[in-house]
Amino acid sequence: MAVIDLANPTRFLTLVNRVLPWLAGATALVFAYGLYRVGGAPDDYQQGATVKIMYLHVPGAWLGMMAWGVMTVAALGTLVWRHPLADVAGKAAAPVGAAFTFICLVTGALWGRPMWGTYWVWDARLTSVLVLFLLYLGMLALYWTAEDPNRSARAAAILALVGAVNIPIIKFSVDWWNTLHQPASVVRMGGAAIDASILVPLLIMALAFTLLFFTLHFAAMRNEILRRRVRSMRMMQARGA
Amino acid sequence: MSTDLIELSATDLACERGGRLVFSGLNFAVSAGEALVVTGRNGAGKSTLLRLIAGLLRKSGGRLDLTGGAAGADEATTAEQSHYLGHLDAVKPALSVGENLRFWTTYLGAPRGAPIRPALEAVDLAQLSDLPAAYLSAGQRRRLSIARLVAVPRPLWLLDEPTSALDTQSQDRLAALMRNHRSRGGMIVAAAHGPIGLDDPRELKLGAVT
Amino acid sequence: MSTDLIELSATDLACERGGRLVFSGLNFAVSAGEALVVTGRNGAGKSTLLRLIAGLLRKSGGRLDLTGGAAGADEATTAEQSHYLGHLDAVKPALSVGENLRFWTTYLGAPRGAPIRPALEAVDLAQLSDLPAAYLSAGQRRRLSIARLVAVPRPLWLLDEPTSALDTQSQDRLAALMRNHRSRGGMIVAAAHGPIGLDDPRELKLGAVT
Amino acid sequence: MSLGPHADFIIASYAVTALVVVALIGWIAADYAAQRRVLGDLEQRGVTRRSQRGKDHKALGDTP
Amino acid sequence: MTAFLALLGRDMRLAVRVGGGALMGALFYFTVVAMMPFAIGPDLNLLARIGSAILWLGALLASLLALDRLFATDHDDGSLDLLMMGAMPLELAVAAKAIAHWLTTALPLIVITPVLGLMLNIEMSAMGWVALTLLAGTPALTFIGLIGAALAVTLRRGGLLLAVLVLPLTVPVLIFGVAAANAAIIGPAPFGPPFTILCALSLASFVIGPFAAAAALRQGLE
Amino acid sequence: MTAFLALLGRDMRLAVRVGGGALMGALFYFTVVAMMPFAIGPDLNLLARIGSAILWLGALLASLLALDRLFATDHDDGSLDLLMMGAMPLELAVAAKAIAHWLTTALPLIVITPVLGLMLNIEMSAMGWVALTLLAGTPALTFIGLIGAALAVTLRRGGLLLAVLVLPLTVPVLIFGVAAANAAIIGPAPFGPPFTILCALSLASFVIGPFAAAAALRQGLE
Ligand code: HEM
Ligand SMILES: Nc1ncnc2c1ncn2[C@@H]1O[C@H](COP(=O)(O)OP(=O)(O)OP(=O)(O)O)[C@@H](O)[C@H]1O
Ligand SMILES: Nc1ncnc2c1ncn2[C@@H]1O[C@H](COP(=O)(O)OP(=O)(O)OP(=O)(O)O)[C@@H](O)[C@H]1O
Ligand SMILES: [Mg+2]
Ligand SMILES: [Mg+2]
Repeated sequence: MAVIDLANPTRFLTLVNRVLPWLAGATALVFAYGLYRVGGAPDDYQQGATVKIMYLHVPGAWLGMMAWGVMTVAALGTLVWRHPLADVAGKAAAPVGAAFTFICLVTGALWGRPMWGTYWVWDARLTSVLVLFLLYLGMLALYWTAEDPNRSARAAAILALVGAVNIPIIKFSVDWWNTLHQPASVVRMGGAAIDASILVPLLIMALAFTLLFFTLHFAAMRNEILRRRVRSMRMMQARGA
Repeated sequence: MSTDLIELSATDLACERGGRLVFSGLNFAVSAGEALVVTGRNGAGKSTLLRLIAGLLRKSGGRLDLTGGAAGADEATTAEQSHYLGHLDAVKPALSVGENLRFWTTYLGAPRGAPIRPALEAVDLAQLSDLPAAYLSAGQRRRLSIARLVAVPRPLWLLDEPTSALDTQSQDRLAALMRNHRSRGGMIVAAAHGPIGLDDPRELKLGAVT
Repeated sequence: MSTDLIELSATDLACERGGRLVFSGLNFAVSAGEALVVTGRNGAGKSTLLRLIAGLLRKSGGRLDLTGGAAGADEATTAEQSHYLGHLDAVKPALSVGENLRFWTTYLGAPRGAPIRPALEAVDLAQLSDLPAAYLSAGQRRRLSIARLVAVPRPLWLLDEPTSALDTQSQDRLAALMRNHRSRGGMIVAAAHGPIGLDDPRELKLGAVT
Repeated sequence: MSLGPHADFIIASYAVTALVVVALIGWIAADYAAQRRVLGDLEQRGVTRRSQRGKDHKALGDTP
Repeated sequence: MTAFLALLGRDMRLAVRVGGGALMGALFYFTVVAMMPFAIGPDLNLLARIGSAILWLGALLASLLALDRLFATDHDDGSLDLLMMGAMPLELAVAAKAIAHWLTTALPLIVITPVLGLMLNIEMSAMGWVALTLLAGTPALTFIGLIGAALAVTLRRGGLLLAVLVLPLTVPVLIFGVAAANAAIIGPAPFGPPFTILCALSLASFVIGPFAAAAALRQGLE
Repeated sequence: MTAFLALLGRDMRLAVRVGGGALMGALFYFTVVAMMPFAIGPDLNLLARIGSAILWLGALLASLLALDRLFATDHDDGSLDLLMMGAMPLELAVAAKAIAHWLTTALPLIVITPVLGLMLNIEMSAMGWVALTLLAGTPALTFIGLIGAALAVTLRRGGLLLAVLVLPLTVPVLIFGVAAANAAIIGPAPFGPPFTILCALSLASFVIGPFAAAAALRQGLE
């Protein structure tokens, strides 16, 4: 199936229907294997067993950030090419990305308590993830408030682009803010090099999370296409009367 | 609907808006089955008069009485005995057509669970009952607003340019509804710039102020 | 106003709203001095067509050209050559009648300091020039909106149910303004449910889709 | 596999993650079912998407 | 009663529908509270010390600002006219709208408070108490704000006017709310007295609010 | 240019007329800042320490919330349609509105800042600097908020949505604004660097804001 065919939502729908079970299956398999490897992974010499949280935390962080990347690309698709599937892709990515960012935040907080003695510090990296989460919430609010999906798609695309420009600036300002006020009082995991016995399970989990992301993303896109179909049918109905 | 002999009468009625007298010394009476068309130039006070009767403005002088029927003599009661159809449609886009009508029906006092379908049919919106009202065009929203008049029986209809935004077919349907309302002893006071399909209405011409 | 030979033509025009095709394959042409009345049932797409020509909606297919006169061929220019009179009056209640008109006259491109009084006289609002627009009735506000068309000469008038809320006298005055506009080579595209006082207009009937 | 002195936190992390993922899946599945249901409903009433087809598939849902 | 329930139900349904404002108050609360440390600085001790103040300020602003269009939407689409023409006293109608608003706006805000407490370094065990003070105090904010919402709509102004009118009236709620919350978090003052006063304020405004708001709406007939 | 000035003039005139929003931002700012000590408690040292944070938070909220109906009023009464039909590029029209808004809303707010500084126990000599940071930073708030205002109007929503969308984007402005103000009040960090960044943020948003807002309005054509 040529790429151009995907421009057609119906074709895309057919594709999704065909691919989704396999994707879901692969996700489950990789997850199972990843969790098995995680179970077998050694404890960190500094952090003990709590390093097991990392296998959720880090993929969550990566996917949370990647989802905004997907939204940015989709935004360009919406604004520049006016591609109907781009709208759908952007909208479907928002809740999933927000959920992964949320996972990163919660697992980080749960990790912070045993490691730092507190659930939350206003550390630069934590804080910039929090702001990313706030941006996601804004995006969800935007989608939530708009009755008309076409309207909200373009508005969201603009917000996604503005956010994409702003995220590096926020990151930079937060670094500056944190170092200005308070020298880091927190110890992060020492040692630049991560041992392969930890790294490999981590990468497998990251793969599992990525698969999960795409499974959910495609499923959400399918819902969105159907929702628009319902909408256009209702519009038909309205004009019939 | 109460079919007792009922009458709306105004004596020496006056109203002030924004510190200016819009009209004064107005006298008229409408009784069961009658219709009064209020005409006059832009700014003459047609909308003002209707809102006054509906209890949405305060009169600054004179008397306004609704006698007979289930009504007492005070303004509040006039409001409760009237339907007001103004320029705004009181339709919530987020609710479906049916939900919109059901809410107003319940709120305005029809017995709970009374069917709304006949009213929707009367304005030809029955097939759209489940549709969110956001999808309606200007004229369809107006028709939904008219359905309220049918769903909750109240003796006095106050209609401010009711045919605006309606296509000819819907105008005919409204005319039929008004005829039916009057035949059952209802009263109509309508503001209009042209004919709106009322049979031999009485006319009240408000003087042009400017 | 440029009195060159000017023409508005649509070829196979289509418009989509909310993901639905409202109309497609629309063809018409209006040339200098002509008027086109767009009719159709509620929801047929009359307002949509006018907003499309005004550049306030995007077409989803076909061509729309304004040729001749000072106009080029792209949409932006069509918008700049048109007056749009929609359901909303673009009147700020906090400004006086005169201030409202003067702002739009300046903004829409009349030379600064051009008198607005003639335009106010044309809609019979000259005595109210200093009144805050908040005090205007529905019809008076509409007339203020019409004054804009007179104050800034633009060849194409797009009128969406322009007579609604106007009293008969004002309707006659509007008819005279439209006649005058056409006699000077202007064009009119109007949406209406009934006659609006245009002499031998061409008609475009939008089909009710079921 | 021993989870050490901070087992609670580790378990909580996995539990929360599982919860979030399950909630997400549940929401998406429920949404799918809902859209399908409404779509079936509309189709049953004879509403079609096709009576006014676009020339191409620019509009979502306009396509066969 | 039927009319009361119908209106309550309608407003709640509108709030939770797409486009409704149900979660906007809670979102705003979350965002504002999360933003405050950026201004104040990342010092955890300082944040813990003024944590309850931050939460209460956030809740105050969110409650009042979310009230903004409570009557305005009904006014703008003509619903308010019809609400006044019903047989039910306007006071009750106003109360129904306020209750629906509290349920859909203030309640979610209280639910997410514990999460924010963590970020402000407030102890888990104390968070329940802080949420309780909000539960007791936010009705007062909603019902006092109600008056502002009614005034704002009759003056045809939205947004900040309401906050400017109402904020000064909410000073007692803020003071006793923070006092009760602080008593729970840091002590040593007892929790009981300020909390009792907070409840009393809520009860009083529950009675006064609808009457004043209905009066404002009636006076605004124009 | 004539059109630009006409629009600027009209918006300023509307803002200062009865019912206009000119002083509402400043009033809200005053009220919110004056309320904070009620929540935080009367400790003067603490207040002095977080004084600039309070002022900046107040200014942030006032600037964003006052933007609420910047385009919405023009949309609701049909003016926006006509503004788009003028010969002037929409970007310029948007900029004219934003400038008028800044002049009528942010400027009065900066003027009253010294008074509030007294209440917060900030030294007189430092107040000038704090006001200067606001002067340099509030344009960034207005022009970033502009995007939110445009998005909100295309979505037909007002109120808190704008704040929720825009607040996270203003984090840098808040951080550098407070940093510069603190440098002026308590030192010891130099005032220059954060202030320069603040100015840069304002300039950048001055360019980006109108473009993004105009794009949002155009995309919102429906
Ligand atoms: C809520 C609090 C936390 C948040 C928001 C957070 C955020 C993040 C982010 C965004 C990343 C990905 C960075 C990248 O690869 O580019 C990350 C990685 C990581 N985090 Fe956290 N974190 C939090 C708490 C913690 C805690 C408490 C620990 C352990 C003491 C921790 C340890 C790590 C480690 C080891 C990595 C992977 C190594 C690296 O890429 O640097 N995090 N975190
Ligand atoms: N904002 C909108 N978003 C999506 N669809 C819309 C919107 N406004 C109108 N429509 C749809 O576009 C179609 C045409 O509407 P339009 O307002 O152009 O009708 P009209 O011919 O002017 O009707 P009326 O006589 O009632 O004014 C209708 O089917 C309507 O449902
Ligand atoms: N909100 C208001 N405040 C003050 N004065 C008002 C207000 N609304 C209308 N008026 C004034 O009241 C008078 C009557 O207005 P009204 O709207 O009743 O006129 P109308 O007869 O309905 O006119 P139209 O045919 O234009 O609808 C007008 O002179 C107008 O200036
Ligand atoms: Mg009128
Ligand atoms: Mg129309």
